[in-house]
Amino acid sequence: MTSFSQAAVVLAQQGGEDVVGTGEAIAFWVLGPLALAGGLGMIFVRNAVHSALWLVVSMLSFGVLYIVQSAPFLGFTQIIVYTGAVMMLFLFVLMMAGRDSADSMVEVLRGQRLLAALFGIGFATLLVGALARSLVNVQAQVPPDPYDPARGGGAGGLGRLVFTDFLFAFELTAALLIVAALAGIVLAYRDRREGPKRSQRDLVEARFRGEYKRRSPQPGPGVFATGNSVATPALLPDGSIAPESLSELIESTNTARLIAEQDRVLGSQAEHDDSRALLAGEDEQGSEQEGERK
Amino acid sequence: MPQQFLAQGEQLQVPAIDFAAVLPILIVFGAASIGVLLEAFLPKHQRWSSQIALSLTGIVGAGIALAAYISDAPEGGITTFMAQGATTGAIAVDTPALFLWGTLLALGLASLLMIGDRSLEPGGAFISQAGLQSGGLQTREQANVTGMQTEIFPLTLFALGGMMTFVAANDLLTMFIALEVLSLPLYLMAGLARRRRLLSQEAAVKYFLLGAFASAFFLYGVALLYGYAGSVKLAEIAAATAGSSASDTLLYAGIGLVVVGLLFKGSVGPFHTWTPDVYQGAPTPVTGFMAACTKVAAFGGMLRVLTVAFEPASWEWEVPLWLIAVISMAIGAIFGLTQRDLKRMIAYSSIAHAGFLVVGAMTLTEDGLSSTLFYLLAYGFTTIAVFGVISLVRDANGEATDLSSWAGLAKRSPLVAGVFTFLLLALAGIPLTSGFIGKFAVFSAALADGNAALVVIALVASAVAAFFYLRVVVLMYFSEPAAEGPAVTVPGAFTTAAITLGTAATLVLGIVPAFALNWASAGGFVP
Amino acid sequence: MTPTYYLLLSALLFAIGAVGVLVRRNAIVVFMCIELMLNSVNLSLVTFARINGELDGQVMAFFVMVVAAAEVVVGLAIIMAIFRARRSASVDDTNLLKY
Amino acid sequence: MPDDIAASGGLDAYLPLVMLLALSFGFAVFSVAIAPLVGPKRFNKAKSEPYECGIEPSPQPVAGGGRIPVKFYLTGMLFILFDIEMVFLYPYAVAADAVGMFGFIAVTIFIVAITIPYVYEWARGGLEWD
Repeated sequence: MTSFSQAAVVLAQQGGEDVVGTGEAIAFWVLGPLALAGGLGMIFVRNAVHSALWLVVSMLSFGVLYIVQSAPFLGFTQIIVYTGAVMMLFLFVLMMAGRDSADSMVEVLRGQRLLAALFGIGFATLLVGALARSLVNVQAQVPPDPYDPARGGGAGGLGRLVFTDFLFAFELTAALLIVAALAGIVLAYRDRREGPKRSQRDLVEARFRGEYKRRSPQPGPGVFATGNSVATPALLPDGSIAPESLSELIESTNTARLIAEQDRVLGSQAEHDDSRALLAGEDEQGSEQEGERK
Repeated sequence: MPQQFLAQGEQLQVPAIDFAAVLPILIVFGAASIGVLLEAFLPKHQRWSSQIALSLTGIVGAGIALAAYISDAPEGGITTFMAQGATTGAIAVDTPALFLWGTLLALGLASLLMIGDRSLEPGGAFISQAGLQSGGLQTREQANVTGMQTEIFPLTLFALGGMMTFVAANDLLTMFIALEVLSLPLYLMAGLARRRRLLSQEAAVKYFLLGAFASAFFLYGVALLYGYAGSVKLAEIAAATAGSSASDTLLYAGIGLVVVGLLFKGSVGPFHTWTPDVYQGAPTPVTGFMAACTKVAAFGGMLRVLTVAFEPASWEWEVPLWLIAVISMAIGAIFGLTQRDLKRMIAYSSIAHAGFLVVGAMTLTEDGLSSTLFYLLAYGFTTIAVFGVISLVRDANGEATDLSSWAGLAKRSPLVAGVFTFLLLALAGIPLTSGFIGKFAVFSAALADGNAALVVIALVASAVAAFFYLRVVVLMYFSEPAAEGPAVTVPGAFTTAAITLGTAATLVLGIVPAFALNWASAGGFVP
Repeated sequence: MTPTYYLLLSALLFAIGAVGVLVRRNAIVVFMCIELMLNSVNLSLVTFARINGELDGQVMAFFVMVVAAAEVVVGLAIIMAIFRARRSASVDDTNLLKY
Repeated sequence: MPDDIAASGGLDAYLPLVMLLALSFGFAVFSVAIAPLVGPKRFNKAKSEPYECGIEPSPQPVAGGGRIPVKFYLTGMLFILFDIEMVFLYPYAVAADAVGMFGFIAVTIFIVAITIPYVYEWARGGLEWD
């Protein structure tokens, strides 16, 4: 078995072309354009979040391309570290900071985009031309078998190299990570323990001193309420709606569509579907609420 | 076939590590890590004093370890962290590395003193809580809170350790990681100024984005060189250059991209765009640290790469570097003339000096190496002292770096004006200062290497640059002080020590440079 | 098909990333472009490792990923800090330092 | 068997994985697509809330001038940190018998170093949920 497969390996080595099998070629021609599209999409899309998503496409393609090239551990690391962790942080900061900050189309430096594009095309042509010319006769070696823990590639092979040839780099990485964490804490953490935390008693006193809008808690939906959602406002003794109990967010959302939908649904199925109704028929309270909201 | 999966692999040999040789680096990193723990467990009022004590102990301890190692260092240097069967290790400890370590530790000590100073501004030059939103009321209150973000000390030590590793890195991957270790703390530290928060944060963002951009280029160069030589060890790249069947295109592209990355860090020539902004925006002690130590590290790394790895291909990069040196000197000298802000002016001066350093770095003779090392030492001390003096002249808004507010400074404080004049003369390269010896050594080495045209251009650039230094001197001595001009603060012990160290070194290296020159020329790079 | 194609793809994406850095104005997007450049370098490293039939390139790509992750933590913290100060992530708005 | 895998470019080994991926992807698409087709639609205001249980989302959106909950950045950061540690431990684990005691010491130093910022953040209260 082993000698047979060795023979196969020797056969495969002849005329370097065969090292790249058909399956790999297909994978490349599917994933390569995808990665390219991801890159182009990232720089052409105006919305920053869309850019990030295009970048994820590129990174995933890269990950699979590593796996295809007999570097499975690296491929999975790429997916875990880059698309999993790094892009998570990117999206987090985008959502927090610049979600709706689309790039302005105004050029601050005149002609900068054109120059940059020219630079890019020139750079790419130069690089690709040079590489294509210089690497025509590349004979790829058979890569170390990624599944052989003793001698081959894969995680074990990387481990053996990390702890011998690249030992110093490995320990240096620890210093890098400490710096990174320190930077994150210095810039993103605000030490709130300057003053003592306010106790319940302090809060009560502050309420009665008038530091808050109300002394009591916000009114709840009330005893006769049929639901405890924020969408169910509290009722005053005279049956009118307590304005303080209205959710600011709900009241400010676009209600036209909601109401239209509600009408459509309620119009046909009102008897069965009002989840907030305790009784089958509409009681006084319910109808009043409906009226108030419309 | 499970037995194949369970096969017992052969035991790998432990890499050869010479702990005594790398002890200075280990001490610096160790002190930095302990510093982080101190941050964690000490109450706020004890942090500053213990951090200062720890950092100074760390640097002095590293210096002692270095001195102890030098006293019986093997001739010609060694490489350590060598895997079994390999010919070279990841870290090279040879004369240039030891010289640069000494330089970095001394400059780091001076910078640390300036960073730790709390006398010029209550609480020091750094904000007490960077996590607060700037521009708000809280930040304005912050300017008066006398705390300080003491994480700055471990960060400085990490940067220093990264620099020491960078100049000794014997393969490009270690070099890349060291480059990041030295850069990341600096990006952060640039944004921690107590005053002018927005300016400082902008400097941090610019420095970061451009720095990351440059390190991507550096890395692509590393990849191409790896493709060319099949290894990233400097010696093996040189060996591959001597006899490799692979296409030279990879080599040239790789060299170009790697060198561009290094030139960026050294703020040379057309890759300098970040320099004035970052120098101006960063807190002045950090600017001093950056200007002196980063330059030493960048050019130390460049010297090693050019000499050890790229020497066989020198005919390829000599002409481009020649051009870059000229461009850098021209940009520094010409734009320096137009600056109204002192920190920006010194930034352009540093660009011009970077041009001179490139002249030295591309001279691959023994004299070229030793003179460039000496130049780095001399320039580093002078620059730190310059920024120390700049931090003394203040008005209500903090440092007064506008040129006009320095008018007539000699009448207010003859001592400060005198020291500053001396330092500026050193930057200009007037005799009896270290700047003169450095320029003289570098130019004569380049001349001996047959680069007469470049030396002539460099001399012209020095003459033009001398003009803007002299302009400041004239302004300080021969114009009337503004009515509501800034006051000269009397510095505390730390800043005084830093300025004294820098000025004394400038003077000593200018009068009796022989000992430093001898040390610098005691040996070359480990092959 | 030869492994060279991977290198060409990587060169193209590196150039795209570089153009993106120069063209885009949002600091976060600029940073993403830099990440794309690092990624394409990794593809080159892996391909060269494969061409040479050894693992050094893979180990380097591995280290590059780790370094990039650390860089992301620092970079995003800095960008976030300036965003909180100015409510804008555009690199054009950060121009107090231009004269 | 592993040799054959290596010779064929290592792709055959991933066939089950690819099939599983296709299956899970298909199931996800199917579930998302079928739900609006067969499910009843009943809208009310509560359903358009971020939290249907009635809690008002307290930090207002950034665009509306709200404050940015920046402390979650620390959580994300720690995630990346430990992600990287894990990614380094995996090669060590596979190569553990080859690198022996020496590798153990090296990896211990690394882990201790990673723990330092974690301890720092913890001691400073960065993990507190206020």
